[in-house]
Amino acid sequence: MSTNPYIKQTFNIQKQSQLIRKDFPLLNLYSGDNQLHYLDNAATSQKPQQVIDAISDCYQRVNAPVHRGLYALADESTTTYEKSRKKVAQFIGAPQSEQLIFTLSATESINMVAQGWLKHHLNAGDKVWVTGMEHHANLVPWQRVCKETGAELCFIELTEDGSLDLDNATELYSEKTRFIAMSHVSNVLGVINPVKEVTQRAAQAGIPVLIDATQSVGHIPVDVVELDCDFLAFSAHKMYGPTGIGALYGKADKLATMEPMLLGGGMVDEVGDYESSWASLPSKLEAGSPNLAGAIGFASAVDYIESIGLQTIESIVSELTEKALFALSNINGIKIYGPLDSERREGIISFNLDGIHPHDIAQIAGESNVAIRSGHHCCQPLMRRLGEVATVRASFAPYNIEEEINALLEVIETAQSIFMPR
Amino acid sequence: MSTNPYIKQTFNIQKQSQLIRKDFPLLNLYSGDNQLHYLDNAATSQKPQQVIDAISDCYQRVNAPVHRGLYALADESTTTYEKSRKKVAQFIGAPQSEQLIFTLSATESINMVAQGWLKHHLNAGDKVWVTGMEHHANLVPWQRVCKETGAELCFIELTEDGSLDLDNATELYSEKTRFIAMSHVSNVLGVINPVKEVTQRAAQAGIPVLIDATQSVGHIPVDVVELDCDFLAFSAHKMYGPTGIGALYGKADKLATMEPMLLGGGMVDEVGDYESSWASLPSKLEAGSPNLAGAIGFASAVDYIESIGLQTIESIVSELTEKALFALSNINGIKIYGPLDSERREGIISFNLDGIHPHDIAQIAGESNVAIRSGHHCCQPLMRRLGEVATVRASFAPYNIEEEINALLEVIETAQSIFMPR
Amino acid sequence: MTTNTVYKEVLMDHYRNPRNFSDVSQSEAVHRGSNPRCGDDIKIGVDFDGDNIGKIVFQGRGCSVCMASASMMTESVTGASKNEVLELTEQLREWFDEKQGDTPAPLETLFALDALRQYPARRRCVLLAWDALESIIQVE
Amino acid sequence: MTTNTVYKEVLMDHYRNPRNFSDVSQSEAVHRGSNPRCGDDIKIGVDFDGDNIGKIVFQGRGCSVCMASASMMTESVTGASKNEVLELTEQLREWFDEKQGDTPAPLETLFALDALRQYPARRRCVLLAWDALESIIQVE
Ligand SMILES: Cc1ncc(COP(=O)(O)O)c(C=O)c1O
Ligand SMILES: Cc1ncc(COP(=O)(O)O)c(C=O)c1O
Repeated sequence: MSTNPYIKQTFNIQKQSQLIRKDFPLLNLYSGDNQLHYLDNAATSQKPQQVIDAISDCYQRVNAPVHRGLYALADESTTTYEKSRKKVAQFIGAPQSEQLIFTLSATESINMVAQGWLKHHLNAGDKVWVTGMEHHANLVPWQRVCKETGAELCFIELTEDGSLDLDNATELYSEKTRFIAMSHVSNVLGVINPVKEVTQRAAQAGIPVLIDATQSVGHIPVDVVELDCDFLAFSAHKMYGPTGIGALYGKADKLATMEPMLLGGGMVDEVGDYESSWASLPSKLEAGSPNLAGAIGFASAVDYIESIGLQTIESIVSELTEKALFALSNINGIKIYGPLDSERREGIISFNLDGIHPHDIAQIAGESNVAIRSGHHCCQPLMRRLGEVATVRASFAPYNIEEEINALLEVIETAQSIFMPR
Repeated sequence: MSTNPYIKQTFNIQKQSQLIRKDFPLLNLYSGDNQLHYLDNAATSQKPQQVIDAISDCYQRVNAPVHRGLYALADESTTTYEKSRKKVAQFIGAPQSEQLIFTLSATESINMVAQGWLKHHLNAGDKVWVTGMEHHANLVPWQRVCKETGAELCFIELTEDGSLDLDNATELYSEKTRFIAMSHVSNVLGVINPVKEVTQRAAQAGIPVLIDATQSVGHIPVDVVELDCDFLAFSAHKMYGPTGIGALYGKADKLATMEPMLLGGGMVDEVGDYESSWASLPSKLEAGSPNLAGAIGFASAVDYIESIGLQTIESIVSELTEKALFALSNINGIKIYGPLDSERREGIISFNLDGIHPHDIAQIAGESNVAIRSGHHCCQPLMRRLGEVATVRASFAPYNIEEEINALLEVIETAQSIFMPR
Repeated sequence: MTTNTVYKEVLMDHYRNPRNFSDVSQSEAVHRGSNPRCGDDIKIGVDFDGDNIGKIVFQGRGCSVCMASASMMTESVTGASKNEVLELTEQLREWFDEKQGDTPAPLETLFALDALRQYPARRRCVLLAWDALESIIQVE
Repeated sequence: MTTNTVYKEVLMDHYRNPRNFSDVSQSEAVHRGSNPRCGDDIKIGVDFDGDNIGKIVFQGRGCSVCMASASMMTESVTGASKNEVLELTEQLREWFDEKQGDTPAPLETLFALDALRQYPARRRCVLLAWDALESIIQVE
């Protein structure tokens, strides 16, 4: 990609981030002493002007009902919507566009699988496996479906360093197991889980696997064929796209046997007074007027990522992460969660400081325009396993620059000087 | 409202529409011979620059995770999100902001009530009533919940002129009835249903009523206290707002007893390994990262409507409708559906022409840049009752101007000259 | 109205005077094609002559495009072998999906469908009869 | 760091040396307040003296704001009547929700909470102890 403005061999990574940062208007609103150090990227990413423009352009040029009109504008909206689907589908390596369903969010995607697929394939005594590090979105829906069917929810526990303890999950591939749901990357630990290892053995045992890829798509390479997962869920807003749209990928046979969670217009074929039949995929799983601007924004986020290059994104974030990990691990009284090996983690770092409540650190950070997160990060079960009620979390994006690590370090120093004066 | 630029006594309605039309960039893209006559407003409305700008502004200035951060930007995003909720809630007269739940769409809102409330309140033999004119979104979810519980789905049929035949729905308020779901305004007939009459008698009988207000909110006054409905569903994109966001209003006791359809982050209180408890309203019913830009766009659509004035919108649309109805009813071989009395209808006109398939009319219209709709309009049960497989539908918005009615009439003339040469 | 109108004479002629439009109940093999979205609903009936289409008729109702396309189809495939029909169907799909390319229609008899390629929404109207015939052949 | 920091001396003093911080198991009435979102988890214990708060203690863990607010509360309400406490709680809520108004805190002892009003996200930290006490009084 020699035409890629973001990649020049002579540029060092710092300069690349600075170039990328220019695309993000919100970050450029603040300067000098007010500079915003946005390190809450695992919660939601900022949006480049390119994505914002694509959304405006949709409303200014393309907006019309999708799939239903016989005039030129409606053709354009339909074509653009389906092109967006294709773009997102290709980005994760889906063999067919129809395997990519636009949803409200990763949360909705997962609920659709729980209610529309797994519920109809579970019996009392069956087992559903999750891990001890799941986001509530990839846990609570399975709790409910297990309760409704009498199935048992089982946990892959964690090792000391926050990796999945697969060796001790002895029953994982047993005859009783009907489903495995796991995250690709933990939104707290940053650890990249060995998904492939699980899907391979699960496939031998005929067990479907859902991957919560909310923290991986757009950050590290994700290819559903390579991962060989049955379902994959993610959200646009964590990968520079708009709020309010997510996606569900599924293998063709799985989607075909899925009952739609939402019923209504667009997803039906024939509607009798008392009974109806469903349309073919992907329509069957997209009830209601499609989210045209959301889909266009989603696709333009993919375009944006591809224009920078996923590799560039990865190397910027991994350099930042390595530097931050190194600096943080030298702080007195700090505890960093998850493996320290930067090969096995993304740009998410959770930690705690002795004697200081995470809330107080985040507050002090906020007062210095350092946007970090404290809390359970929608991972209460993980917090229990870590023996904490909350952690502080800093997470990086390719628009972050090295001085923002320093800002974070200063915040920690301030917090320690307030709470742990010598 | 003397400062309202859209209202000047000296302006006639034509001039007002022309002024409003200036706010809609998509319509202004086309001019002269290419002018776009967008008469598919019942499918989705166009968006004013004000709404487009509000969405861009969100991403350029406000974007941050909602409800979860301790830094200034996260406070801003939270406050703005909740302000948007308040704005939309007030617009429909909801007593409390918490009674307004942001959803994916009207479709999702209705499904949430079917799966989360009605399903838990129905037994075999109970009756659920709908009408013969419902959109699939307000029918298919009830079909499923009836099938799941063994309840019976009953239909309020239509009179000759397309009004609800309430007199002959003798069992409507019977002891067996557990729920009534009906549209405020039909998206095919344009008829405004006597919702108040139904809710009053239903209240006496203790029967909850859901109103599908997708075609009424933003078009005619809707006040949930005045209507005294238990649930009300609508979508932003039909009222000049963004795609991909809708709303559900509910009475406090109803929402309190509703099981969430979607489970995940944000809607929980405590999450155990095997069981979880829910947060309070409105969070309980909004799983996942909130759709910040959608909510802001939704609220700005309300702002826009209020800046023009609902009354102005109503009078423009009703004048256009009256004129169109008059002109259309003089055409040979036309059949217009729904009551002709313009007091009882909104700006939606469905019709058929002898010997010409609706598809052919819409196609010919499309070739002349007249955007109208042909098909069943997601109302197959209504089509059966009308004895048609499809109709042509033209629907007006306040940015439509009188000459667009003429364009429609010309299209009809062309179609007749092609298909019914003398 | 643009000159690109789909309502060319040939198409209108097929619509007004559909070829091979008659009762399918006497046919060897029958398949129904319907599109609830617009109410198109037709039946195709075929009598085979060995591996070839001996006689083909259709019946039903739909928009002009659907009816004309079915009529044109019956003219195009009479006498053709099953494989030829399957191939032609595939070619027609590809040609239609090309939207505005210069490729001529796979058969001269189908040329009147050209203007429709701009309208992806009409795909199903054009292909309904063809899909139904394909189903008949695939089942055989 | 801005001068607007919430970590003023008074607050930090209450955090480091919480007043009336002791075992609640001996109290007449006890209520737990918890905020799973940040892990704050405290218990308030009250002994009434007729209609008044005779003795009030608290126990648990939380962020500095939560702990300091609980400590300040115990100082503010000791000796007050139930009604006075309910009123004060309401005033405190209103004052907090005003964000940046000039209104002083309803009690001087609470003035150290002023800077927190800019941070609606801290509302629950500030009010957790007060909500728990309100529940005790309302149940009584
Ligand atoms: C009367 C009515 N109800 C429900 C809907 C569904 O709305 P949405 O597709 O935005 O969910 C529509 C529009 O499609 C409608 O016209
Ligand atoms: C790992 C993980 N899974 C699921 C989700 C849920 O995503 P959303 O809130 O966009 O539905 C998130 C983010 O909140 C996440 O980090």
